Amino acid sequence: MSLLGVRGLGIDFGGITAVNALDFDVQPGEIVSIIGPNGAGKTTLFNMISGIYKPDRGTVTLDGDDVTSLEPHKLAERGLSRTFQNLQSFEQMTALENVMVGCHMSERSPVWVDLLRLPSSSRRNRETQERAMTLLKRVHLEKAAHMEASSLSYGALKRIDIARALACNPRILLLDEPAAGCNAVETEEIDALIAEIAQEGVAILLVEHDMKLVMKISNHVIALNYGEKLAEGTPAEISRDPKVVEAYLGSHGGKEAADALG
Amino acid sequence: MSEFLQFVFSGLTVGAVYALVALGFTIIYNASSVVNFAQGEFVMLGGMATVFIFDAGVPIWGAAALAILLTATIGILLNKLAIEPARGASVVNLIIITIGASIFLRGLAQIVFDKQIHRFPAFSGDTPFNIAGATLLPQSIWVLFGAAAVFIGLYAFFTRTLMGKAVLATANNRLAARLVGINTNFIMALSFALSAAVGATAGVLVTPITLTSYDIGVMLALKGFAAAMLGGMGNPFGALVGGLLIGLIEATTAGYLSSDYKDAAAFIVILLTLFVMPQGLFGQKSMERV
Amino acid sequence: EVLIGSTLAITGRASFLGDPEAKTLAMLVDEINAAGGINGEPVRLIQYDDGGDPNKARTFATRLVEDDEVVAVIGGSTTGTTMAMVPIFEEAEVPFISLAGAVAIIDPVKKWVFKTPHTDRMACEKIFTDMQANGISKIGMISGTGGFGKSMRGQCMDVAGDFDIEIVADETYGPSDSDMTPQLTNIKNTDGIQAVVNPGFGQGPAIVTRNYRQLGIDLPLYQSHGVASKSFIELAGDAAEGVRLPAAALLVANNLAEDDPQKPVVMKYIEDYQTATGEPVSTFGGHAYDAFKMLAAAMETAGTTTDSAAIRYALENTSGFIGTAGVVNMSPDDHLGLDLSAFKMLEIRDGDWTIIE
Amino acid sequence: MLTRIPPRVRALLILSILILIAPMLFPSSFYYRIGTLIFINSIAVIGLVILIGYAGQISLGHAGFSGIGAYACALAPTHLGLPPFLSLILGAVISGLLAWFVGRPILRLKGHYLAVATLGLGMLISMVLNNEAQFTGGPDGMMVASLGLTKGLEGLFDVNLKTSVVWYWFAGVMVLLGAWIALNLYNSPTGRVLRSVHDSEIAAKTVGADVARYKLVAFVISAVYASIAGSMLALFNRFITPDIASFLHSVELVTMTVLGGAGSVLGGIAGATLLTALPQALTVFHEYEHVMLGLIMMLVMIFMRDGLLPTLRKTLTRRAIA
Amino acid sequence: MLSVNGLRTRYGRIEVLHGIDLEVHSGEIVTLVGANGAGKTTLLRCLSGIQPVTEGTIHFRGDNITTAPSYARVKQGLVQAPEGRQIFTNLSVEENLRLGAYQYRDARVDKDLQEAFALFPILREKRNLPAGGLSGGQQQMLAIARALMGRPMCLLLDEPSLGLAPILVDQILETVKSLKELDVTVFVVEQNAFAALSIADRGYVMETGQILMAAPANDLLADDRVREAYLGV
Ligand SMILES: Nc1ncnc2c1ncn2[C@@H]1O[C@H](COP(=O)(O)OP(=O)(O)OP(=O)(O)O)[C@@H](O)[C@H]1O
Ligand SMILES: Nc1ncnc2c1ncn2[C@@H]1O[C@H](COP(=O)(O)OP(=O)(O)OP(=O)(O)O)[C@@H](O)[C@H]1O
Ligand SMILES: [Mg+2]
Ligand SMILES: [Mg+2]
Repeated sequence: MSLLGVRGLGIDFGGITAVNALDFDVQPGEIVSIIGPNGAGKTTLFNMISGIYKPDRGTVTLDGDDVTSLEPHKLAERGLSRTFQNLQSFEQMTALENVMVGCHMSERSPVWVDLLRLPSSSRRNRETQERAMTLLKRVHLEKAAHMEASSLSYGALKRIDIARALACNPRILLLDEPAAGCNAVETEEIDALIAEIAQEGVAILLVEHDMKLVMKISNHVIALNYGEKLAEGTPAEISRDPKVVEAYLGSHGGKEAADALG
Repeated sequence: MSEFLQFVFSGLTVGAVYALVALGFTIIYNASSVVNFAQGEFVMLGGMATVFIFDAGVPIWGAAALAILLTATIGILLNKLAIEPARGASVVNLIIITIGASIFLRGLAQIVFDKQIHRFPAFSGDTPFNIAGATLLPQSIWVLFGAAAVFIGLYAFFTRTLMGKAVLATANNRLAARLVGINTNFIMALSFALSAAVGATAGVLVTPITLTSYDIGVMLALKGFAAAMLGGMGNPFGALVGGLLIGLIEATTAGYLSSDYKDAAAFIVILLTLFVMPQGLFGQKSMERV
Repeated sequence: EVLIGSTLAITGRASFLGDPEAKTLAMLVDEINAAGGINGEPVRLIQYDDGGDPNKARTFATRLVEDDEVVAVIGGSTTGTTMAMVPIFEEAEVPFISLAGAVAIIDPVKKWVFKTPHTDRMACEKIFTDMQANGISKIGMISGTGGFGKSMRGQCMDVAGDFDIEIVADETYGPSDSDMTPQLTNIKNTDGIQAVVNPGFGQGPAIVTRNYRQLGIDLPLYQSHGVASKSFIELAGDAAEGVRLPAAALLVANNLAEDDPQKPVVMKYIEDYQTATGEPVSTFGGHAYDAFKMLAAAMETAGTTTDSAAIRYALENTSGFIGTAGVVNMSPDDHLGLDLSAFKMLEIRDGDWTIIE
Repeated sequence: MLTRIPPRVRALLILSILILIAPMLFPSSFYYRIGTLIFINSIAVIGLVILIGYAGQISLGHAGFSGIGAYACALAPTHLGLPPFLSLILGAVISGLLAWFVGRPILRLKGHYLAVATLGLGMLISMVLNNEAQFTGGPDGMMVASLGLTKGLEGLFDVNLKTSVVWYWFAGVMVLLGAWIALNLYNSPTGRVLRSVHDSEIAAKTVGADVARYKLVAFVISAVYASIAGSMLALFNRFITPDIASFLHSVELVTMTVLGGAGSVLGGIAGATLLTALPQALTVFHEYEHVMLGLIMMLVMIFMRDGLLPTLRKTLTRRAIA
Repeated sequence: MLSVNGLRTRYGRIEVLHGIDLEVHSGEIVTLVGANGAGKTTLLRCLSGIQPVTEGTIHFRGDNITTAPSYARVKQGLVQAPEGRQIFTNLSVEENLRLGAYQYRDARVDKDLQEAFALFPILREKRNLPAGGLSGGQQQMLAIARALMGRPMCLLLDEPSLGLAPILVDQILETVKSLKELDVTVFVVEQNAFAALSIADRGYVMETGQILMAAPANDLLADDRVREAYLGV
């Protein structure tokens, strides 16, 4: 049984089909990349899997349980966590607090405990803070810990987003263009981070237009076009697939992909 | 039957007043996402200024025109002196500023004018039309036409002109508006002037029916706001429908159920509507993707 | 220096009460100081604007007592503000003359509390007396939901039975409503109605009157003493013709008989007020006039401007005082001292008040 | 030295010191009343700091909950024979329950739509209070039983105490309590979720927070605060009118909250202090009173964007650094 | 065309640009590279008048525009496609584009609109839909197309390739090159430094609010420090 299973998933917006009849599986520790032209439906797919959109057709399963259209917070409790293409930072909170909110599931307690600040509440607070700090270090942002998110640059916010998602202790992590806005060197750091996370057994579903990154770390690549599966296979297979090259990679992307594969 | 018709006439008259206020809200909201709580004061200023200019011997049309001009100027000043300096402040801050402005304008009006209740003669006399046993005052027809005219004007402005689009763009994303070369300060001044003028026009039209005094603005702003939200904030058509609907609900509740709870009926309908349609009847869902 | 306090609804919904009241007090203080003050001491008036808000009124009442340390207080334009302040003056033992309408202010009697306007109960009685004389027994009522209208409605319901009057339609309207035709349509369609009463103040009664004519209802319309100012006639326009209401002599000063003891008093007040403010008088300013004059008289009688107990005692024993509301004779169980005779039944004819008896 | 203490404790310390030393500056016992009113308003405002400042949900109807609290204290002692203090609790429970029941559908709304819905809720409560005159005395209001604080203390110490003095200390303690709870919340797991909802509901959901529930929690807590403030006002004034539940009072509370600095408890208290004391100070302007009030509100919001206190704090720390 | 001298700016108390000197000549493509948080976006905000300058000057076509309002700069031909796309989410795609040409009311607007649609056919398909419904990359196309509608003399691009599919990155670079033929000057900030430098005439390297290097693009591509820090090779 796969960790994440997607069967026949589809959704329409005002009569236009954004995603249609999609099937795929993700196993623990696996990195699966979704690529495809702009508007192919990648983000929409993420939004359906993570419960933000209700799909019109099909099912999503986690460990074989049907979790289609479950509220996002319920999915988070089952170990599904994500980042956003359009940043959703908590702007008026510090970088550290952003990540601490990510630890919510491990620190929550009855409201009255927090209102009265019972010792257990303070203790959890301290633990969370330490954990959040460790995560910030992992994305090289410990210096920005006490800065308000609204005063951070785009690249820094992207990394906070990742740290926050990691704070949920996910079993499966959905990353929507994590390297967008990062230069080659910064992308390499992210690439190492993702590989490391996968190593720990977390399944990763990745949307990214940076072919160097995708081809280097994915176990498996799915290419979408107009909401439907165009091709599926290993990075090498995909990067050679003429349909993918024509619709998506182009000459430049093809070259990058080839470079990455060595 | 004639009594039902009478309730409808009453509802339309009152509703048109609310609709005019709501339309005034729409303009500033569309330019800045701010609900201008001083909108009721614009209506008051229109009415009160007309009263005093008229009493000074100016013919009613001249008085009305001067009053509208005066109110528009105050609108521009409000923008220039209070809204523009607060650029970049959050929407809540701006709302508090407009509440401060409404207190300020009311205070000023009670000094410059007075605290008495006033009216001036209806434009076409007070002899009611008798329609199927129900009566309707000529001034009510003026108000209805006024609301319709303002609605059509605004609708055309926002859907047909690039300037209208620029107003919407300014509210939607001020930064982007500046980057495409829109003079957002001018757009704001324009919308405040326009909104104040619409408010003052409302004041001129309704004063013969509702009477006016320095503090009528509070209640009008409240009802107009409710009407605008029921219709869907930002949509002129929504403002028109919302206003008329609230007027009709109040009149029929007062007529058929209980006059004590007619305001309550209006708010219950608003609440239930919003539960089903969180964007109001004709409101646009704001498009933000993640 | 004699410190007299006042807190009135100078702004807000009841400002058309508080505004003339405040102006009257200011005028009287100037006048009395020009004439050498009370018992030779100059008077200083400390005036606050409570906007008709009971919580604010209570704060100002405390401020007058504890911070300003006034010797007596005039004020409370509305029943709500008055009732909120009563406990403070009772506790601090400061004489307090209210300018609000409800009978509840002085019934039951409170030791330190007085009032000058006729009660709403008296207004109902006066109206019903007139109806009875005209053979009216089934009436409709349309009342404002503000404090004044609500309280008077209750009093009218209470006393209607005494006059064999049955209230067969009972409608209300909100303080800022602008169209009452639905309510009036219902009254119009009620069988057997012979007259309509409208307790309320502000713009409401003017609109009711206009809607009444718009609907072509040709039954007698009775307004309350809450509309007793010239502006009502202006606002209601032609529709006001034939409207009846109970009011104080002040409104019809010119029509009073030459030997009426009230005539010189009200004529002087009218003239003074109009010179001082340039505005026409209303009965509301008259309430303040009565309160101040009565207080000054009490201080003179008591021979003190500081001993509140003595002043209170003198106030309570006011007798034969001639004010704008009528002749006042107070007693330990009547802190108003007016009777029905002080009210005149007026009708609006040709845009002016006329006395009908 | 002060900077070593955690901000939460520091805020409480500052507040306690202010409450303690303020009476030394009072020229007359009247100022105890103003102090008490400031505290009572502060309590309602702290609730709104949690709702508006932390969670970013606006309400233009909280005066309605104050009305419930006030009338619970007015009605329960006579009709149910409940002692005044229990009536206060009863009011808080009713307000909390009402908020709980209506909160779910209402809080699905956003921004101005939420504002109008809460406004409607407040209006409905105030209309009931106005119209059901047989219970509430209608617009003219009704008397309220005494809480018996003064009597109780006099019995204990055998002294003659002024009501407003006793109330000053009682309300002062209540404010400290209210502030303590709100400050506890700020940096707690729950508080953090509320503050994150302020910025992005979707992101808060994806980290596992049941956003609808947390918004409801904030709404209920703030309703309870408002209700307690209403009860206290009724018991303090011993007289109550439906004005307490009016739309204008709701707006006043929100204004206090924002003016002082919506996100901070001390800011909220500063806002309550300003707007409660200002009308008293402005009486010297007579007819210009309202003009001045409006002007001051506008100026504060224009020049102190983050609200009174946060701006002052920023200026001070800048001074300290320079 | 564009010259910046000793430019400084701050967010609150923190200075983020510490005296930038920079020159863009007419008809050039100039690129600016730098790490996250270096201040690239901030510099562009200053150039467009969104961010006030605390010290230094900006000259555009000989005029000192340091304090000119944004709309005046657009009128003079200095147009930006900003970071984070900043489209009008509630307006339709076509309305977005037409607002890009807000200064102009002539027939060329319609022609430009057709050209924009030709450049990004997907935008034609979605012309009547609210722009907020577009995918990330589609929004990026819209932002660039909208800037082109403003008939720039000098185009400022903040990470134009962000979120675009590789095939479109090629296309954007081609477009930028073709702009040069139309005599449009381009100043582009890009994280994809390799691609950007390969089409640029000159390049600047920025680090923590300062210009570190300025050189012809080819020299930068060959520079070891640049290769290591930004190209990752
Ligand atoms: N809420 C919505 N309303 C209308 N259309 C939508 C909505 N969400 C997505 N779409 C449409 O669905 C299609 C897929 O969008 P999606 O964001 O999933 O693309 P994507 O593959 O993530 O693209 P990109 O790589 O540019 O981010 C697009 O054409 C988009 O316009
Ligand atoms: N609104 C703000 N308030 C305070 N500081 C800010 C603000 N915006 C940016 N900064 C700071 O200014 C510096 C420069 O940011 P800027 O966005 O210009 O960087 P950038 O070079 O564009 O980075 P990126 O490649 O990540 O987009 C950063 O240190 C950032 O934290
Ligand atoms: Mg996407
Ligand atoms: Mg940037």
